[in-house]
Amino acid sequence: MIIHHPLLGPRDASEFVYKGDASLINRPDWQADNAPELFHDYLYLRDNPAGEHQELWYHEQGDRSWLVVTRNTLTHDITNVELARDVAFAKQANKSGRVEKSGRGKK
Amino acid sequence: MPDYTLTASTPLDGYSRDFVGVSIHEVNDRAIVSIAVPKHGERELAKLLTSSYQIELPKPGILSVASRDNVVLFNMAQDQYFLVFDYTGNTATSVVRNLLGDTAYLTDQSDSYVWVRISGTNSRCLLERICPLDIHPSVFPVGSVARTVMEHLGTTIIHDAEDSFLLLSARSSAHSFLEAIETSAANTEPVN
Amino acid sequence: MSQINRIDGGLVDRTQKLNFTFDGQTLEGYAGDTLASALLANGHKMVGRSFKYHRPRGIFSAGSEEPNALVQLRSGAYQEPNTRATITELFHGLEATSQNHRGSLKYDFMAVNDLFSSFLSAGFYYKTFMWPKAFWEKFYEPVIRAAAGLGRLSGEDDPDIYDKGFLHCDVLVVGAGPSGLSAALSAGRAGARVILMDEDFHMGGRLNAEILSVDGQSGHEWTRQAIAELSAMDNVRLMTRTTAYGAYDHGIIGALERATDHLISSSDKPNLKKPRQILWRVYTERTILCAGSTERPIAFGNNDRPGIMLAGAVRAYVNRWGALPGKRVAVFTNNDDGWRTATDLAEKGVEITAVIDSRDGQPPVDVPNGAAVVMGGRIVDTQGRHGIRSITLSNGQKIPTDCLAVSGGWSPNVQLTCHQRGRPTWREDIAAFVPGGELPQGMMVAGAAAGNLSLSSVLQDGHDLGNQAVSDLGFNPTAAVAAISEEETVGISAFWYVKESKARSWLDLQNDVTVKDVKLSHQEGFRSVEHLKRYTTLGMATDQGKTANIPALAVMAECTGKSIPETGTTIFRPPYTPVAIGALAGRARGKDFRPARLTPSHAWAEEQGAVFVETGIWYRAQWFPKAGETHWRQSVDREVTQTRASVGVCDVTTLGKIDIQGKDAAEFLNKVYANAFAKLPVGKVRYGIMLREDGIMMDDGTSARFSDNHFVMTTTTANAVGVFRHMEFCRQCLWPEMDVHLISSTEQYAQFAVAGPNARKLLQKVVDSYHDISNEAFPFMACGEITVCDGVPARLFRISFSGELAYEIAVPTRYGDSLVRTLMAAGEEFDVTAYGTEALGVMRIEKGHAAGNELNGQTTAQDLGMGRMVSKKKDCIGNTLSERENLNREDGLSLVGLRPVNRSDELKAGAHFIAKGKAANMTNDEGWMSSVAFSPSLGHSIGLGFIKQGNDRMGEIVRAADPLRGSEVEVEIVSAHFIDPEGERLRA
Amino acid sequence: MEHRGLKYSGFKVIKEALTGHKGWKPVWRTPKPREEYDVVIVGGGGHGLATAYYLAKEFGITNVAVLEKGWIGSGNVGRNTTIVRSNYLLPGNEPFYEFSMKLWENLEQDFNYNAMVSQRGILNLFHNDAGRDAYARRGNAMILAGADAVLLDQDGVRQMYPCLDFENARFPIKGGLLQPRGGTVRHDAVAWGYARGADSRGVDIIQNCEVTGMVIENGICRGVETSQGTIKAKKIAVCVAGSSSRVMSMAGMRLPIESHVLQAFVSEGLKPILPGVVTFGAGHFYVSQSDKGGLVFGGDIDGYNSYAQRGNLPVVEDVCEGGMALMPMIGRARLLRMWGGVMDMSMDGSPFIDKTHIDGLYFNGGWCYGGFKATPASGWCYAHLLAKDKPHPVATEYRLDRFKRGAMIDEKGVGAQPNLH
Repeated sequence: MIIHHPLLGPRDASEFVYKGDASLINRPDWQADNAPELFHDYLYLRDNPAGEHQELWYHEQGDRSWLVVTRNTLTHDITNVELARDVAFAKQANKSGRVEKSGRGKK
Repeated sequence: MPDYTLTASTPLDGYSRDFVGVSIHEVNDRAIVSIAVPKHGERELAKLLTSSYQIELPKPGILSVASRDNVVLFNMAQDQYFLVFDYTGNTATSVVRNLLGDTAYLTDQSDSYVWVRISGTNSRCLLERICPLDIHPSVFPVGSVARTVMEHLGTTIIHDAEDSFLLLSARSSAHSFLEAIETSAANTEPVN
Repeated sequence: MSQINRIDGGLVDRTQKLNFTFDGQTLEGYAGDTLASALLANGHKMVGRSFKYHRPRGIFSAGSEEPNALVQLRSGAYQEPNTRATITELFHGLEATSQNHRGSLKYDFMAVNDLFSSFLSAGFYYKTFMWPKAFWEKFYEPVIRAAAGLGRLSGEDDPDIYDKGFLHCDVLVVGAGPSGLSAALSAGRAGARVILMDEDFHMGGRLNAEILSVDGQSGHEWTRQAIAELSAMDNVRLMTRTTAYGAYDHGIIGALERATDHLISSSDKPNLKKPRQILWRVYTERTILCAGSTERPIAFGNNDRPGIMLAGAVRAYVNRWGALPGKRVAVFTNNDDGWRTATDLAEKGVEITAVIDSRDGQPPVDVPNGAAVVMGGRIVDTQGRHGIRSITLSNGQKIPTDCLAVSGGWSPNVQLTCHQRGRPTWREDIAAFVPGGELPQGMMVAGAAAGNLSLSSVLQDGHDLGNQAVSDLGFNPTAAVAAISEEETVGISAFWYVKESKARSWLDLQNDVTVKDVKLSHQEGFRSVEHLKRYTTLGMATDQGKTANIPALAVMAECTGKSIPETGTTIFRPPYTPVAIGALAGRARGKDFRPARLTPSHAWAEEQGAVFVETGIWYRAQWFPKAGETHWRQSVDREVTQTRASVGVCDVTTLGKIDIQGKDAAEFLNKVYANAFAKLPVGKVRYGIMLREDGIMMDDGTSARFSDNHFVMTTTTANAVGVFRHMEFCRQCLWPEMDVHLISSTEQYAQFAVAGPNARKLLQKVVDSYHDISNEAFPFMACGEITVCDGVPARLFRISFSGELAYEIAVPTRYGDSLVRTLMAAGEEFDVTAYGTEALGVMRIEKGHAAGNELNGQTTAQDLGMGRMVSKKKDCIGNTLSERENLNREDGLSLVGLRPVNRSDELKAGAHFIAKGKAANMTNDEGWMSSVAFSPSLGHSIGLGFIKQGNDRMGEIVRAADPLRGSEVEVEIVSAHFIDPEGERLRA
Repeated sequence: MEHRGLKYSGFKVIKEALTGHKGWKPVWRTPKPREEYDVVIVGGGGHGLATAYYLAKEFGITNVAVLEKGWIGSGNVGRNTTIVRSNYLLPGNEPFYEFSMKLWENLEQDFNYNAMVSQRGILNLFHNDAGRDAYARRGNAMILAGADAVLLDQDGVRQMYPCLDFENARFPIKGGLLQPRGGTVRHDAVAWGYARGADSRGVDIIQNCEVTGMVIENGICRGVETSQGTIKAKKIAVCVAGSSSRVMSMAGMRLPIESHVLQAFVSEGLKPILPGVVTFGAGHFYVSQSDKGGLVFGGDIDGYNSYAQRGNLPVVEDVCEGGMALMPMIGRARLLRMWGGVMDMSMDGSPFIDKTHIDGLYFNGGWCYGGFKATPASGWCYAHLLAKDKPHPVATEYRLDRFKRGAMIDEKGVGAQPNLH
């Protein structure tokens, strides 16, 4: 497989390490009343779709970026690749209702 | 006062060997300082780099070069750059800190890598056996840099001149890395 | 007499004679021959035996689809089983032997199987060999296994070398026949980076085997010019002997180059020192598949005899190699192309005894002189024990012949189009499957592989797709036009097998699957194509059913009363042709299986005669034998004793070291460690435990604070990479707002533990004197940046794994070798010892420190006696889920020390604890011994282990049962801290 | 009733051989689905067919249908490397797999079909002291649970497999844990044998019948929607391995499972050279030789979620590298075929055989890459659960709620990371 790294271009997937569902970015609030249940669902339950799947890949043999890759689990076609950090920022912004800059300068 | 002095060694003891069409040399006397950019600190760092080294923060995959100390700057990770320069001392970070102050987090990496230069007309043919990246000059011209994996070892490859490539790989596995290169050279050396 | 069946013409080089042997007999051929063409030229028909019935078999095809002519090539360690003679390029000194017979090839004892064939029908073994029960494994199976397989491995290590590589291009053209050459010309002329590869050693494909003309000249000449033009282009790479064997995700193609297989004999091989084969991974924007097509046979009675061949192959042997498969040739065809064999051979003066066309009507071409023509004809049987002698037609007519050329039509080579999800679709007009709609990424199919069976259409198609591929990529195609040839007729009327045949009619020649087997499969309900394959073994042989699958499918379709496409298709899987395992492994074998990481003191340790141990991919010194020490225990005991008595030095560089900087570095550590870190003072080190999010222990180590914003973390050797990855995950995905930066400094520093009561004294000899490292100035758990040996920067940590007064000192790696020599020299006055991982292990067990055997990914901080370190007052990885009930059971495990009641007993790691007086079974299993050592300090064996409620059971005696090694030892549960439980030594 | 169909016997085989094999009948019928069954088993793989067989044979429940989307045995039972073993460490697993092993040992006589159970021994190699300690712990656990285990030193390994690399290895072989009763079974025959046994006892095996929805009323599962219409049942037993998440999502459930692709490989047929099953401990490679002579081998899963039944080159290379590192004599053997199966990788590497929170809906899955060896016990225990509504004594730990309780059964100790199990 080839992953089109948003900063580095096409790279063979063997440069990367796979983690799993990108929902692992959404770590629950440890102080929530039902934190044990939230953490259980977060860590253990998966949609595991047969089709489009958002997932985390780590560019261990590259620039050490964590990426969110949108890949079809039936065809392996990849339709989108984002920096996980940008995705995480966007999620935080959504939650707090404000927009935070990713911290990455304009290139 | 200690009665002892420490002597420095290089990862490959100054290795150098010629094959038909390709030469392999260990490169030494270069310092590497990792520069991590503080949150929201990129602009300030860029300013200081310009004023000190007359060098720009490069985009990933491209070398920035400057004449002072033969400086080369390239991106290693998000918000992290390697500044490479001629230096043989023990305190590379202080050299850089003198110029950049606390606009960046510095980490000495000078002893972390082995440097090997592969040059000659057969260089690409040799690298074809171990380098997964397309290093054809049309897509990886002189001045390009990339990190990838060769024979299970993480490697940064720099196209530093025509038919010449610099490779950086971890120091502890320098001998295995060299063996991978030498084997490639032997396997691709033309039969006379 | 040599080369009795060699005739004029063809592409062999008659000036280069090559000697070779087959079954010990010396024969002669020419450069440009294959083993098969050379055997035919020498009049050899029978070359092997079939898998199940051991029937005599000859050469069937002229390419990689060959099911029959499999030989063992070379000898000794170079022996290659199951090698297809049809694609083995002849070289001087080639040795080949026939396979799968007991006794000689001609008189094979196993041929008796053929007499019992009615018992060996499809699926026979599932119904039998069950009685009596023990007989399957004791009797039947050994007999079946002994008969299994065809060729034989030597059992010796493969002496050849292999290599791998990566290729990148815009356009990859697979197959250098007329369509491939045309495609490569179009793409190359437009300036794209092109790779043209072909499995053959001579590019040209079917043009080599035919006498057709292209652009007004012979096909051979046109091919030569096309290759010359392509060779002159810098942007085109030509690769012969290279098979594209697999299409993978995102357009990556796997290819195998047989680089030196054809060069020299086994005896010269060791001098070559070049890879035998090279595995290429090809990264390309477009792949134009020009793989051509494969002819398939028609099934009829006894259609497997030597001399019965594919019609196109017969033609190829005559046209390309000047090798005559027979002197009196008959043709059986269902299509126009089969007739070409008759006309081509007749033109060469070969006697054509008959042309039998299964179609009614008129012959499509002029009938060769003297040939009997039977339109609407059927062959029902053949005769000839070791080679065909005659055929019998359905009308009872018997025709003598020594070579029967059979054509059942051509099947496009769609294999690569199916390697992902493509399903071929049926085309009735050519009675064949063609590539389906869903192709691997970037793939286009041209020529015969796409179902264009006439030469003129193939040339045009290749040309057009070459242009289309480069246009897609933004190149401008040139105005050049496609090569042309005259239009030939390609009519076909599907005909699969002769129903009138009473004798067995073969479909899969190699695995001995007949028409009857397919019918039986249907009768027993195995009707899905996959069930058919699995039940009858159809298409499972080394040829992957290239000539068998479609005729068999047609038979099944007839049984089910459905059309062929309704009945199904078989999906092809990689590889297109079998690939040597050695090639897929490349260089990775022996010591080169994985790279080696060496510690900074490696060279010095080697000089000391150290014994090394693999720790992940590191090599570490395990112990340092001294003169007179004959057993490892002597060395290890001495290293421990000397260290505890005075001072020892150990290279601990392999521990992961991570440089952590940023305004939020402290808060970050507070989140990744389970214990508190936010308030660690500058100049101090703290032991930390790291949990996985599921609350299980992930790793332990220390972190030292060098400034407000700067920490240095150590991890265990085994988890260094994983911990770094995990922390990058935390930093980028969980808390991206933090200002924290990570970089590994494992390689940057050579780090040594200096341990023992004289550790400080030793260090004071190398540390520059203006650094005060007295106990007061530099107490336990202090850290600092210092200099040694007159100004060399170093880091000093006062931490202890051994339980002694101990430090770890780190210098830039370039000084590592020098530092160990210096420490050992400076330590002479203290009788310093170097110690290896074994003594390190003994001392940590004596001290009760957990290591890999305890941090095995199954244990909690609670189990390890560190439950109280897990903070409940902060958000950190793992603390929420660490509170789950089953991880906090009353009767949970605790890490304890164990000592043998009888002090002379040796403890064994892996023993299980059983209470005294209880039976040794799973129900009574209370835990296990995780680590053991002989403690030279205590003079007996000691152990660490996990046992239920261990903390409440100090002093209790249990059994350490080790039925695996037949031992059982009574042990006393004690504190894990065998040495200095109050920790006075490390604070000294 | 035993064998409504045809019993295979020596006499029958000889008779048919002499009379042109005209008397053989379909090994299973091709029935139309009825409106309602006592139990509908979703999934006609090894586990589903075994469940049906044992439901009928051991628990007398014969009003059963097995629904298969494609052809029976088309999933992992026909795509694995045929290894059977019971060499587990943890008490939650070992008794179950040992139960399975005992069922294998009597399978052929039990279902009158030769599945070629071949106890050639399985040898797991270790390459360092920590590996030896871990295998010693495991071997003892096996023996304490009633299974067999032998710890071999290097010489012991060399005697069994002289062709391994003992001289020049990057990770030298120090010894191995041998389970002599482990071995191989002809995988397709297992599916066919169970199908035949179930069918002959009245079970309807319905191929080309894809489940498209669950009929759930008031929190009770009452049937399934299929490509052949609605089929009602008192109990719905899902048993679909790699498709677990897909099917259970029709009931609104999320599972602690990811689907991953595992590749397997076979070489060209060779004369016998490997007596049993060998597993490399320092790389991803295991191998055995089939009765037909092919070297059947495999390694690690590809490592990313996939339903594609095919993998990629890096893993192929990784496996062959392991093979050449372990036994450099296989270099000249050729890889003939490679294929992939979809594995239901669970969060702790261990399976589930459990009721769900929806009445009438049962789940069996999470077998990771180890489902084949479990086939008989999985079928038996699932049948037990379906018949008695309580777990079989050897399958009490395979509960869906075990992660909530922290009762993981994590043999490898890698945590909630399915691709590492």
